[in-house]
Amino acid sequence: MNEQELHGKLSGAGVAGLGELDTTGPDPFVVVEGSGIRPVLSFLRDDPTCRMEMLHLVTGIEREDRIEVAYHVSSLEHHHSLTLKVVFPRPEAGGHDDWRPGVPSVADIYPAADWHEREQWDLLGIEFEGHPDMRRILLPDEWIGHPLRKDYSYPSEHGGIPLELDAVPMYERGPDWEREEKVRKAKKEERKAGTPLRQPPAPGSDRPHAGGQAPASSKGQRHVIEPHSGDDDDGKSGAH
Amino acid sequence: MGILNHALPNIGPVKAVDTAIGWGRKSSIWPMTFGIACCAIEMMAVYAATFDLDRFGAGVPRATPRQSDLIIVPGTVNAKMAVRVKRLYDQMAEPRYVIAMGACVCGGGPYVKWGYNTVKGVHKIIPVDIFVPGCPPRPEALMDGILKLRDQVGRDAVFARREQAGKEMDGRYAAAS
Amino acid sequence: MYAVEEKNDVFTEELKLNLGPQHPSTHGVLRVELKMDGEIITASRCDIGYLHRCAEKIGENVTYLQFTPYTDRMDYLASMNNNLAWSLAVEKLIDVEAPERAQWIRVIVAELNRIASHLIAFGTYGIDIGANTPFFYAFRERESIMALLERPSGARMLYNYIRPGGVGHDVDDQWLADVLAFCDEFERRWKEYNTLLTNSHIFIKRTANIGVIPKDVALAYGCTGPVLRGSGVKWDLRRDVPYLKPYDELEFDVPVGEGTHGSLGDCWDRYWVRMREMMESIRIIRQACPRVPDGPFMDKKTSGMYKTPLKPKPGEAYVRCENPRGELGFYVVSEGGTSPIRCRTRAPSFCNLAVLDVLLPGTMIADGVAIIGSLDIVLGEVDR
Amino acid sequence: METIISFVGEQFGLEGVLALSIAYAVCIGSLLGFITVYAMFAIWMERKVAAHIQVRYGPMETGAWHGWAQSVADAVKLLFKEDLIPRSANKVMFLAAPAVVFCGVFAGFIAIPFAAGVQIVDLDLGVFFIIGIAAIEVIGVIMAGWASNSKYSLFGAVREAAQVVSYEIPTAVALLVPILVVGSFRLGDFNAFQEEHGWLIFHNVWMPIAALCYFISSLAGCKRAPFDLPEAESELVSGFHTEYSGMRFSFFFLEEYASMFVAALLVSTLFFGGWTLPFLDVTSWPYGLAQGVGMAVLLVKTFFFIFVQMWLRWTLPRMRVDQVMGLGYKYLVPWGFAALVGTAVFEYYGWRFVPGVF
Repeated sequence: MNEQELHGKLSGAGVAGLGELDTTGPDPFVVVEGSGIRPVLSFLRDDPTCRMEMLHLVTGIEREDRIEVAYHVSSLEHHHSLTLKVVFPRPEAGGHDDWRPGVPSVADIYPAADWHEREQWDLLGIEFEGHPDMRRILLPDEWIGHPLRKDYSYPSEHGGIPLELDAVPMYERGPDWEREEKVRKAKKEERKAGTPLRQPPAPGSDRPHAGGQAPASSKGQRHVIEPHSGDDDDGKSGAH
Repeated sequence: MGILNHALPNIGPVKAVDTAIGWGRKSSIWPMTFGIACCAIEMMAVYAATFDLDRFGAGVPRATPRQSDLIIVPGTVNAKMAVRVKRLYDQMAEPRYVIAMGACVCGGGPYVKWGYNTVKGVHKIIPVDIFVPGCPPRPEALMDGILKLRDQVGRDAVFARREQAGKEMDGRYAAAS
Repeated sequence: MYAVEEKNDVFTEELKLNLGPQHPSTHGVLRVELKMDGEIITASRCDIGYLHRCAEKIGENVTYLQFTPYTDRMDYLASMNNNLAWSLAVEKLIDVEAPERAQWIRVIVAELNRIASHLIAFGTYGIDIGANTPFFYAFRERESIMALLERPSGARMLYNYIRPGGVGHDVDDQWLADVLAFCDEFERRWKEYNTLLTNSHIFIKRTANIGVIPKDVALAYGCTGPVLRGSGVKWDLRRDVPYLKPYDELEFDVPVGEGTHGSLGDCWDRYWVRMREMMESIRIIRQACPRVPDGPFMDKKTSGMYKTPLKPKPGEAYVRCENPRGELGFYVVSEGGTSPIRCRTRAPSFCNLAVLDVLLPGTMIADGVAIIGSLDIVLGEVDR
Repeated sequence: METIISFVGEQFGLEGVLALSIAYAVCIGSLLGFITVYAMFAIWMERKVAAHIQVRYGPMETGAWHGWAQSVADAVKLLFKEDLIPRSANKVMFLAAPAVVFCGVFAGFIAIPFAAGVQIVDLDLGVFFIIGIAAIEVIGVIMAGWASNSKYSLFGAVREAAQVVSYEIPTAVALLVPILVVGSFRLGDFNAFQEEHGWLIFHNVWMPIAALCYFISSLAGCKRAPFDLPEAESELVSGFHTEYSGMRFSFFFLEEYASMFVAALLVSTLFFGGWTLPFLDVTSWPYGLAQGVGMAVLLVKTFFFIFVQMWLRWTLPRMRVDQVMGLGYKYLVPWGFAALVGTAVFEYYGWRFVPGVF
C-alpha cells in the first residue's frame, strides 16, 4: 500500500483525531491530533493489512510557530511506511524553558519509542506523558535546558568542567579556586531560587512527573544561563 | 624516591642512575585501554600488526589506570565524560603521561563552535604532554607522538637536581595553556 | 552457662557493579549499571551519552554539504555508508539522482567499508570472549581496505567521499583491479578466521544460546541489521527497498540466523550473520567492479555546491540505508534555507542497544560482555 | 643444600648454625636470582610468542637484539613507579598480599630438582609439597582481592578461590598416576625411574590421559588462558590486581610466571623423563658435566611446555566460570580417576598397553 491507501484505511477505520494527508514535500505525512496518536499507532500495528511492526523514529521538530513530533513507522511484511505528525502551536509568550509540549507516550505500544522519547525530552524538552522512565538520556542528569531549542544559549561550564574554548584549564586554577567555586555556586543557587527547574526523577521511581504539565513559571523567573562569551554567532544559535 | 626527588647534585653517578631510570621508563610505556571515539580505532590500528606499537615496548595495554603509564585520550571529551577522564587520570600512578589524540581533544576540533557540551580540548581537564592533531591522526602520527614522548621521558631527571627545574616543568605543559 | 545470643551474621547483599564508561569490553564509552547476585546479573540499566557530540545541533547550523563530514564521525567504522545515507537524503530533498557511474562506485566503496566494519566487529568480539589474536588478524585485512579506500578519498578512516549528487573524486581502472585482487585475498583470510575463532569449541560454548533475541522482541525494539537478521528475519534494505539502482541488478543473498548451535537469535547467530555478510559483500564487489560504466561522477546540478550552498525547497525527507549495523536513517526537514531546520538521525546502534536491558538480566557477567559485543554498537552513533 | 654445607665445612671449616645460614643464604639468593631472571625471560618470550602468533614482531627496540632487554626496562620502570594504596583499602592486607602470593610459589621451588643433586631439599613428599605449598597463593589472591575494596578485585578473588581450589582435585588425582607407577613421592626418584624404564608418558595407555589432565588443570592453577578468569581483562578489568601498581603488581606477574614454570617442570619431570634423554646416558659422565647437560635438557623440556601454555593463551577464547567448573568436575576428575584405577589394574597385571590389541 502507498500512503494514500494507508490514509484511506485509517480514516475508514474511524480512528479519532486523524487529519489530512500532506503530499507537498518529497515525503508525505499525516497530521494527527495529540490525543489520537496512540489509537492510530495501535491500529497501524495491529491491523493485519497494515502490520506496521517497526517504529523507526520519534522526532521533535521546532519551527518558528510550532513544535511537531513526527513518527516514522513501517512494515517489514508489506514493505510500506507512513509518517505521522503531531503539531503543537507555540504559545504567545514564553520561550525555551517554560514551554514543554506534552504528547502521550507510545513506549508501551512500541518499546523502541522508549529511548527515542527520552532523547526528544532531553534535547528538545518535549514531554511524553505516561512514559515509564522519563530521564535525560544523552546529557547529564543535572543539565540545564534543552539544547536543540532554537533559543538555547550555550553554557560556559557544567559542574566545574569548562566548556568554553578560552576557559582556564582546571589544573591551572589557583589554590583558592575551590573557594571561588563555592561562592559562584552559591550565587548560582540564589539566581536559580524560585525557578522550578525540572529535576530528573529519582532512579527507580516508576512515574516521574505527574501529568506532564509545563511548570507554571513566569518569564521573569526563568533561569538565565550565562551566554557564551564567544563571538555573536556562538551566543544565539540562529533561528531561521 | 619521594624525598630524594630532584635533591641530589647533578654529578656523574646520579646522572647515570637517572639515565638508567629514564631508559627503563621510556622503553616501557604501558598505555591504558581507553577508547572514546573515532581516534580509538586508529589507536587500535597502532597496536595492530601493521604498525605494532609493541616494538617500542609500549604494547602492553593495561585496562586499569593503576598499572598504566600513559593515557591516550582518543576522541571527543564531553561534559559527561570529562569527569571520568579526570578521575582516570587521578587514579594513575606517577609517573604518568597524557597524549591528546585528535583534533577534538587538542582543542575542540569540528565540534568547537556548535558543540554545546564538548570540552574544547582535554587540556582543560588534565595536563597534556603531547598533542597529536588530526581528525583522526594517522597511525604514523600517533607513533610519532609516542616517540616524542619517549624522548621526553628519557631525558627526564629523577634524582638529580634540575637546572631551571621549574621552567622545564612549565615547558612540559607549555603547549597546554 | 551463658545464654548464647544468636546472631545471623552471614548475609548476602546485592552487589552493584558499574561497567564502564572506561571498560575494555564496552566498545567505547557505554556505561551499564548492573545489579549482581554473585556472578549473575539481576538487573541492568544502560547509561549512554558519554560521547554526545551535538551532531543534530550542528546539522541545523551548517550547510548540507558541510554536514557530510559530521556523518562520518557518527558511525566512524562505516563512514562511507553514513555519507551515502546523508547524500541520498539531501538528493531526495533537492530531487537529484546521482549519475550511473557514481552509483556503482558508491556500491563498491560502501561494501568495502561494510567489510572493514564487520572485521572490527569480528576482532573486538574475539577480545570480548578472551581471544586476542583475531583482533590482529582482522586489523591486518582492514589495513588493506583502508589503503584501498584512501586512494580515491584521501583519508584513512573518515572519508567524506560520497557527497550529495555523486562522489567526491573519480576512481581509475587500476583501483578497480586492485579491489578485485583484494577480494581473492580476503576469501582466503576469511577461512582462516573461521578456523581460528568461529569453529572454536570454546567460542561456540561461550556464544551459543546466550543473549537470545526472539523475533518479536527484535522487531518491537526496532533492532535492524545483523541483530534482526540473527533472529531469523530476512530483512535487508539493499534487497527489500533498494536505495541504489545497482542493488536491484546485483545478485546476493541475505544471510539470516539459523540457530545452528542452539536457539535462534543467540550471539553466535548474530556473529555468523556478520561473517557471512562479509562474503556477500565480496560477492557484490566482484559483480560490481567490471560493471562500473563510464560517465560523470557528479551530478551537474550539485557540482556548484562547493561555491553556492544547496537550497532545497521546503519539505522533508526520510531516507534509510542498510549500514553494517542496521538501518541508518536521516530525517531532514528543510524550510528553504541553506541548512536544514532539523536533521535527525536514526542510528542503528541506538535502537539495537535499547534491547540490552532486556537481554542482560539472568545472564552471567561473562555472558553480558558477550552480549554487548554481539550487538556490535558504535558509541559515536548511539550518542551522536 | 647438604652439598653446600659440606663444601663450606671442608673449605672454610665452618660448622653448625653458621654453615647452615650460609647455605640458606646461598640457596635463597640463587633461587631468587633464578626466578627473577627466568620471569624476565619468560615475559619477553611471552611477548615475542604472542607477537609472532599475531603476525607482528613484538619488542624490537629495547636492547640491541629483538628487544631482549624489554623485561629489564619493564622491571626498572615498575621499580620506580609510584606505589599506590587506595584510601579505602585494608592497608595491612593490601601490602601483605603480594608477598604471600609470591612466597607460596617461591617455597615450591625449594623441592624442585634441576638436575641430579642440584636441588635444595630432596623432600620425601616432594610432589605433594609443591602442590600443597602452591595453594598458599590462593590465600594471597583472596587477600589482595578483598583488601583492594574494589568490586572487580573481589570478583577476581572469588573466582580464583573457586577455580584453584576445585582444580586441586584433578591435579592431585592426575599426579597420583605416575606416583603409583614409580612408588615414590620423591621427585628425584622419578628421574631415576625414567632413566631406567623410559619416559612415563609411554609407560602405559593411561599415562597420556593423566598427563593431559594434569596439564589442563595446571593451566587453571596458573590462571592461564583459557582459564584466566581471575584476571579476565575483558570482564573484570584486571581482576584481583586491579588496584595494584608498580612493584607490588609486578609480584603478581612474577608469581604467575613462576607457577607456570613449576607446572611445566612437573609435567616434564613426571611424564617426560625429567633431565634424562632416552638415547643419552649421562650417568657415567663427570660430576659437573652430567649436571649441566641434565639441567639443560630439563630446561628445554620445561620451556617447551611453557611455550605450549603461551600458545594456548594466544589462541583460545576464555571459558565462562561455570564451564570451567564443569570441565574440572565433569571431565577432568572422572578421567583422572579412570587413569588412576586403570593404571593400578595394569600395574597389577604388568600390562603396558591393552593386551591383545596392541
